[in-house]
Amino acid sequence: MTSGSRRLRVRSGTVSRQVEVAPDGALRVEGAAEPVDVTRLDRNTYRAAVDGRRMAVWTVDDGDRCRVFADGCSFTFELDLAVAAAARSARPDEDAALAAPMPATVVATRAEPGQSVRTGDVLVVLEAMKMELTIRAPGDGVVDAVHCRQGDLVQPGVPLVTMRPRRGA
Amino acid sequence: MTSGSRRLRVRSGTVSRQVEVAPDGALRVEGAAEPVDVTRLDRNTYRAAVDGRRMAVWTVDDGDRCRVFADGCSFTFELDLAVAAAARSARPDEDAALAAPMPATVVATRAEPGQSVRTGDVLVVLEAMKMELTIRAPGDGVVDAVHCRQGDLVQPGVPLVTMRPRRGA
Amino acid sequence: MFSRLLIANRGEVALRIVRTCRALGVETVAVYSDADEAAPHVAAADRAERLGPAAPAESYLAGARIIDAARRAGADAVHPGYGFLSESAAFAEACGQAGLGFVGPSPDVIGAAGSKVDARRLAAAAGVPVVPGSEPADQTLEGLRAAVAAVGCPALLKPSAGGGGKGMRVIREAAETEAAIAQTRREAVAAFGDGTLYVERHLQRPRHIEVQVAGDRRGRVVHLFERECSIQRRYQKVIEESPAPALPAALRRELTAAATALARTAGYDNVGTVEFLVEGAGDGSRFYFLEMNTRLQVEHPVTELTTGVDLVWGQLEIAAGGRLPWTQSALRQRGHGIECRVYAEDPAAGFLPQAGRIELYREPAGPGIRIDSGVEEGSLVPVQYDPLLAKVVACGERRDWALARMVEALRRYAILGVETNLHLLLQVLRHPRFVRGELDTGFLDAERDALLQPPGGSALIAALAVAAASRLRGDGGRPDTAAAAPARASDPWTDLPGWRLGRP
Amino acid sequence: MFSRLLIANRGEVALRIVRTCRALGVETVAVYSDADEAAPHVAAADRAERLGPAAPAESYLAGARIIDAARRAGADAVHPGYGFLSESAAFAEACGQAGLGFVGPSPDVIGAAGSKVDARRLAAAAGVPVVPGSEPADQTLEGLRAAVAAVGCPALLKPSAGGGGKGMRVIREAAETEAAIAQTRREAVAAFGDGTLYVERHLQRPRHIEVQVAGDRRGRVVHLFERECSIQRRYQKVIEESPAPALPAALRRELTAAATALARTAGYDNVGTVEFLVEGAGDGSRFYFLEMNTRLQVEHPVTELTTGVDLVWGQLEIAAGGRLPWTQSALRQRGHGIECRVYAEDPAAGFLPQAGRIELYREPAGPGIRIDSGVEEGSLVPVQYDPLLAKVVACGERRDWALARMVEALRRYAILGVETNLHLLLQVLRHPRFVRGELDTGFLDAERDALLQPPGGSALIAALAVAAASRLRGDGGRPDTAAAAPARASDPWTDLPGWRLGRP
Repeated sequence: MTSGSRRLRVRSGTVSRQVEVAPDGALRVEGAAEPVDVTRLDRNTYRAAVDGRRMAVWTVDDGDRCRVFADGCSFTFELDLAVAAAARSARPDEDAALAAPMPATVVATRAEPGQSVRTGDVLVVLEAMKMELTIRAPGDGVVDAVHCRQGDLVQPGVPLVTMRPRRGA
Repeated sequence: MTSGSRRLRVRSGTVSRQVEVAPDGALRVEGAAEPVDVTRLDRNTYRAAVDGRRMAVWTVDDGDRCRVFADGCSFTFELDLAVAAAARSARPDEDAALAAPMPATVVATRAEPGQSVRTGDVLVVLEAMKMELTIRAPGDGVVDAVHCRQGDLVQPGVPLVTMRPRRGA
Repeated sequence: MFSRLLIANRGEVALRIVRTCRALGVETVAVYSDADEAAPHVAAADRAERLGPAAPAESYLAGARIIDAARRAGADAVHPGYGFLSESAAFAEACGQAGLGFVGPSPDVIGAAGSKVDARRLAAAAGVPVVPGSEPADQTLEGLRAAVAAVGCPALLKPSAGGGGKGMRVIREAAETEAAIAQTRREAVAAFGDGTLYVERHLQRPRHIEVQVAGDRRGRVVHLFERECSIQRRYQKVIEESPAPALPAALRRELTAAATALARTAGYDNVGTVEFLVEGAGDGSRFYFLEMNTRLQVEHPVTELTTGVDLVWGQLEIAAGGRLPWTQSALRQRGHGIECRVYAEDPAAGFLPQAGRIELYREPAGPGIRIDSGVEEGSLVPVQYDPLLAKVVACGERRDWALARMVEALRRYAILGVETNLHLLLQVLRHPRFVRGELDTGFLDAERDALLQPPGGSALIAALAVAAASRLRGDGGRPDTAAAAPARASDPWTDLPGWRLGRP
Repeated sequence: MFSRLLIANRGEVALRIVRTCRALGVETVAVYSDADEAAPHVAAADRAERLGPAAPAESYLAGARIIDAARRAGADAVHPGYGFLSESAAFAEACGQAGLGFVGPSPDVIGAAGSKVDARRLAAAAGVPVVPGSEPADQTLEGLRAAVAAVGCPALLKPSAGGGGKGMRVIREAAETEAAIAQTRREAVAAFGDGTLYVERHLQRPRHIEVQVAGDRRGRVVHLFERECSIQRRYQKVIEESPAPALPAALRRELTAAATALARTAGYDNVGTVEFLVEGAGDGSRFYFLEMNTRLQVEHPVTELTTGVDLVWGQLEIAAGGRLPWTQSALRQRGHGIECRVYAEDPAAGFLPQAGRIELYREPAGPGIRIDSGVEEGSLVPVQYDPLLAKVVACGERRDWALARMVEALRRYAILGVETNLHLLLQVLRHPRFVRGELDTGFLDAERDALLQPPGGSALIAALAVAAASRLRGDGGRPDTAAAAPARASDPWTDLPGWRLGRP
C-alpha cells in the first residue's frame, strides 16, 4: 500500500471490502479496477465517479453505522480502521496488538487465548465518554493473549489483546 | 398591553406593524382581528393560522433581517423591540432612556437635544463584537439629551440618549 | 361543492386529497392519531383534529370519533381515502345520519359490493362471469367434497368470512380435500370466529386486471379503462400500469363493458374499481369477476396520467350531487402510465414491514414523473399502519419510455433510515419477463431468487467509496437536525487500529 | 442514437435535457463556466467539462471551447438548449465539421430562419401571411415616407440590424414620420453600427400565438398544436399556455397549416417553433408570420403536457438520423397546460434582474404539476446569465382547473434570498381578464398598476407573526449551512429596549 495511505474495512452483511485512501484523496475500493473519484456536493450528498461515470450518492451517519444510498440501492455499513495496524508495519503477517483509543472501562472480554477468530469478531467491549466501543478482529487469526479483565480502567495505547493472523488464510 | 407581553415592531418598506407576544405565546398582529396561531414545523417552516385558516410559512434569517415567504409572497422584515421601553413602565408617556446592551464603541451620534424624531429614526450607531448596532427611537418624540460622543466606549445600561414621547402623538 | 372536507385518513392519500381540495378551494380538515401529530398530512391541511391513540381502532377506525371531529371542525363532508373506513357501509351511513356528505357511493352499494355473495349475485345479474365456486349450504365433508368436484382441481378453499388472502388453501388433488378442509376450517374459526368455507376454481397464474369506473346519482356510468396489477406480493399490489401490456383489444372491450354493466346494475354512484382475474393469453383468454372496490384505489394515479382526469375531483363532484364530469366518448387512453409502490419493508425478510425514522429523504423529479408521498425527511414511520411511504408514477409515450423514466426516478429516490423495497422494484423493472410484459400474479414469487439478488456493481463500489470518504472526513452528519445535536468531537479512532464506535 | 451527449447550456434546460438522456441511456456531459462550478446542472450530468470564466463570451458562447470540451469528453453530439449558441448556424456548422452531431436543424435552415429577409421570403413562398412591411431600397426620407404610407399608420420603424425590440419606434400619424426616422436611425447607428431602417405595419395589441412543429431528414413534417404566449414583459414571455384560449377552431387550423407549410418549405429537420401575431378576435382575426425559432423553446413543456410527447426525445431521435417519432393523425391536444416562468427579478423595479444566494428553496409538488428548475437551496444566482430560476407547468382537464393547480403550486413555492416574480405571476393568474382568457401582448403593461399591488391580507399577517415568533424564539437560522456557521450567542437585544442589530 502507498505510504501515508489510510485503510478502512467497510462491512455490510456478507460484504466486507477494504477501501484505501491515498494522501491525495484517491479512493481505491477492493475489487474495483479504477480509483473512485468522490466529490462532496453538500452535507449529505456526494458525487462518485466509477470508471468515469458519475452518480449521486447520499449518506447519513446512524450512530456507529453509515447509511448510503447509491443508484437505487441502500446500504448500511460498519467501518473499521481494522487493517491499519498491519498496514503500518512492513510485515503484514506480524502479530497485531489491539489497544484502546482513549481511557476506557472494560465492559466485557469476548476472546480467550488460542481462540480462532474471524474478521470483525468482537474481542473486547469498552465504555468511554458514555459510548460503547468495541475492539474487533482486524482479520482472520488466532488470539495470543488477552491483557485485560472486566472492570479494568485501561489507558490508550496499551495492548488489550494480541493476536496473530491465520497462516495461509 | 398585557403584563409580561413583549412587543416587536416589524418593518418592511412602507409597512410597519406592531406584533405583541403574550407570555402564553399568543401573537397579536396590529391590524389583525384575531391572534395568529403560530407553530414551528421544522427549522425554517412554520404553520400560521389566521382567522382559523392555516398556511405554511417559511422563514430564514439574513443577517439582521428576516425573510419570510407566505402564500406566494416574500417579505424582508426588519424587527425592533422598539416600544418595549415604554411598555415596561406603567406610565407609557414617561421619558425613555436608551442604553447599550453590551460594552460598545460609539461610531456616530445622529441626534441632538431638542430634535424631533420619528419611530425608528437612528439616534446612535455603535459597534460591538464586530457588529454594527443602532439605537433607534422607540416612538415619535423629542430628544432630551445625548450622553455620548463618537469614539466613547460605553457600558451596558448607561443611558446614551434620553427622549420624551411627543404629546398627543 | 363542499366547503370544508374532513379527510378520514393519513399518509399519501390524505395529502393527495388535500391537493385537489386546494385547487378546488375546498378547505381541508386533517385527523390524526398520537403517532401522526407531526405527520405531513396534518401540516398540509387547513385544520387538524386529534382522534386518539395510535392504535387504528382508537383513531382512524374510530368512526364515532371521526364524526365528532368533523362536527368540531365544522366540516360538511368526509372523504375516507382508501383502507380504514373507506369500505364501511356503517360509517358511510353514520356520516349521512350526522348530516355529513360521504365521498363514496351510497351505503347500500358499499354493502352489496363488500359481501362476496351479494357481489357475485350482482355480477351474475349483469352477465359478468365469476370464478366458478360456491359456499355449499352443506358444510360437511361430503358437501364440501361435492363443491370441490364441481369446480375441479386445483381448487381454492377459503374462509367465507375472510379477506385479503388470509387462510386460503389450494387443493391440487381430490385426495388432499379432507386434510385441507380440516386445516382451513381450524384457521377460519381462529381468525374470523366462523368456520364456513367457500370453494372456488383455482386459476393458474392469472393476471389481475381491473377497470376504473365512475357513476353519478343520475344513473350515468363511464369506465376509465383498465389497470394491470399483476405484480403482487402477499396478495398486495406492488406495481400497476395502464394500459395492460399485450391485452387484446377485444378483451379490453369485454372487460370495460363488463365493468360498466356491473356498475350500472349496482347503481354505482361514485368512483370505483371492478377487479378481474384473466386466465390464459391472447384469444384464449377468459376473465372472471373478482371483486368491486367502492373507493379510490391506491393505484388511481396510473389512470389519471393516461386519461388526463383528476379522479378525486370526480369523487367530490359526484358526492356533492353534481354530474359525472366525464363522457365516455371524450375519454381516451394516451401513452403509458406505471406506478411503483415504495414500502418501508425488507423484501429479503419476507417483506417484513419496517418502522423507524427517515434520516434522509430526497424525491426525484422530472418530466413524466409524479410522486404521491406521505413522508418527509425526519418522519417517523409508525409500526401501527400500512408501511406505504410513497407512490412513484411515471408516464411516457410508450411503455418502454415510461419504464425508463421510472427506473431513472427510482435510482435517485434516496431514502435512508428505514429499509425500503426500492431495489426490488428496480429488479422487477429490469427483469426481461417484465420488460416484455409477460405478467401474472405469480411473477414475484416465481422470480423471487433473481429479484432478491443483493445489489453490487458500481452502486456498491460508489457506496463503499462514499462511506469511507464520509467517515474519514468526519462530516456525514444527520441532515437538518445536526445543528441541534451535540457535535461529536474529532473521532479518536480514525487514527487507531481495530476500533469501531458503538454497540457490539 | 447518440451514446454521449454534450449539453452546451446551463440551468433548467441543461437539467431538462439530462433527464431525457437518462431515460434513453445516453450519457451526458455538462459544461460550465467558473460561476457555475457548483451548479445543479453540473452535478446532474455523467461528466462535466469546464469552459472558462463566467462571461458568456468566454464560456457558453465560446463555440470553439465547447467543441474542445466535447472532444475531451468523448461526446458524439451536442445539444445547444435554447439561447446562447442554439441559433448559431456557424456553431451548428462547426459541430458538423468536428464530427459531432448537432441536435437541431441543419445549418442552412438555422441560417435562413435567423435572417429576417430570408425568413419572410420563405413565409411568402409557403403562402404564409407576413406583417406588411419592407426595407426600402431608397433609405432617404422620401423612400421611408413612401414605405410608411404603403403600410399605413400606425407603423413600426425598426433597425434592420436589430432584434429583441431594441430601437423600435411607433409612428402614430404621418406627421411624426420625419422625427421618428431621424431618431431611430441615430439609435440604430449607435446600437448596431447600421442605420438601415425597416418599416412595417404596427399591430394593435396582437396576441402572440406560436405553433410547435417537427420535421425529419426524410421530409416528414408534423405540428404539435399551438401555444399562446401573449403575457410578456419587455418582449419576453412570462406565461404560456396551450390550447390558446378562445381561439376559433378555423383559425387554429389555419395557423397549424401555415406553420407546417412553412416548415415543409424550409426543409425543416428537427423540432422548432413558428411564431405568429394574431390581430382582432373571433372570425375577424388575422394572423401574420413573426419568426421561426430553430430550437427547443423555453415553453416546450406546455406542449409536452397537452400532447403527451417528449420533445427532447424527438430532437435526439431526429438529429441521430432517426424517423420523426410522431404521426399527425395520432397527435391530439388533451386538457389544458400552462407554464409560469419564475425569474429572479424585481417586477416593481422594471423587472430588474436579481442576483444572489437562494437561502431557502422549497418546490411544491402534486398531481398535474411539473417543475423544471435549475437551482436548489444554496445556489448562487449569477449576474451574468438569464435570471430564469424555474418553470412551473400545470395541466388539468380544463383551463380553470390548470389555473387553480398553478395558483396552488405558486403559493407554496418558497424561495427566499433573491426577489422573484412569484407574486406578480399570482396576480396575473387571478386577474379577471386573464381568467376570462382575454389576452394580448399589451396585457402586462396595461394592467401594471393592478398587478404590482404589494401583498397584504392574511399573507402579510401570517408573515409578520412568523417573523416575530422566529425572532423571539431565536431559531430562524439558515438552513443546512447553519451547522457550519458559528452560532450567534444569545441575542442581547431581545431583552433590551430600542435595539436592533445591524447596519443603519
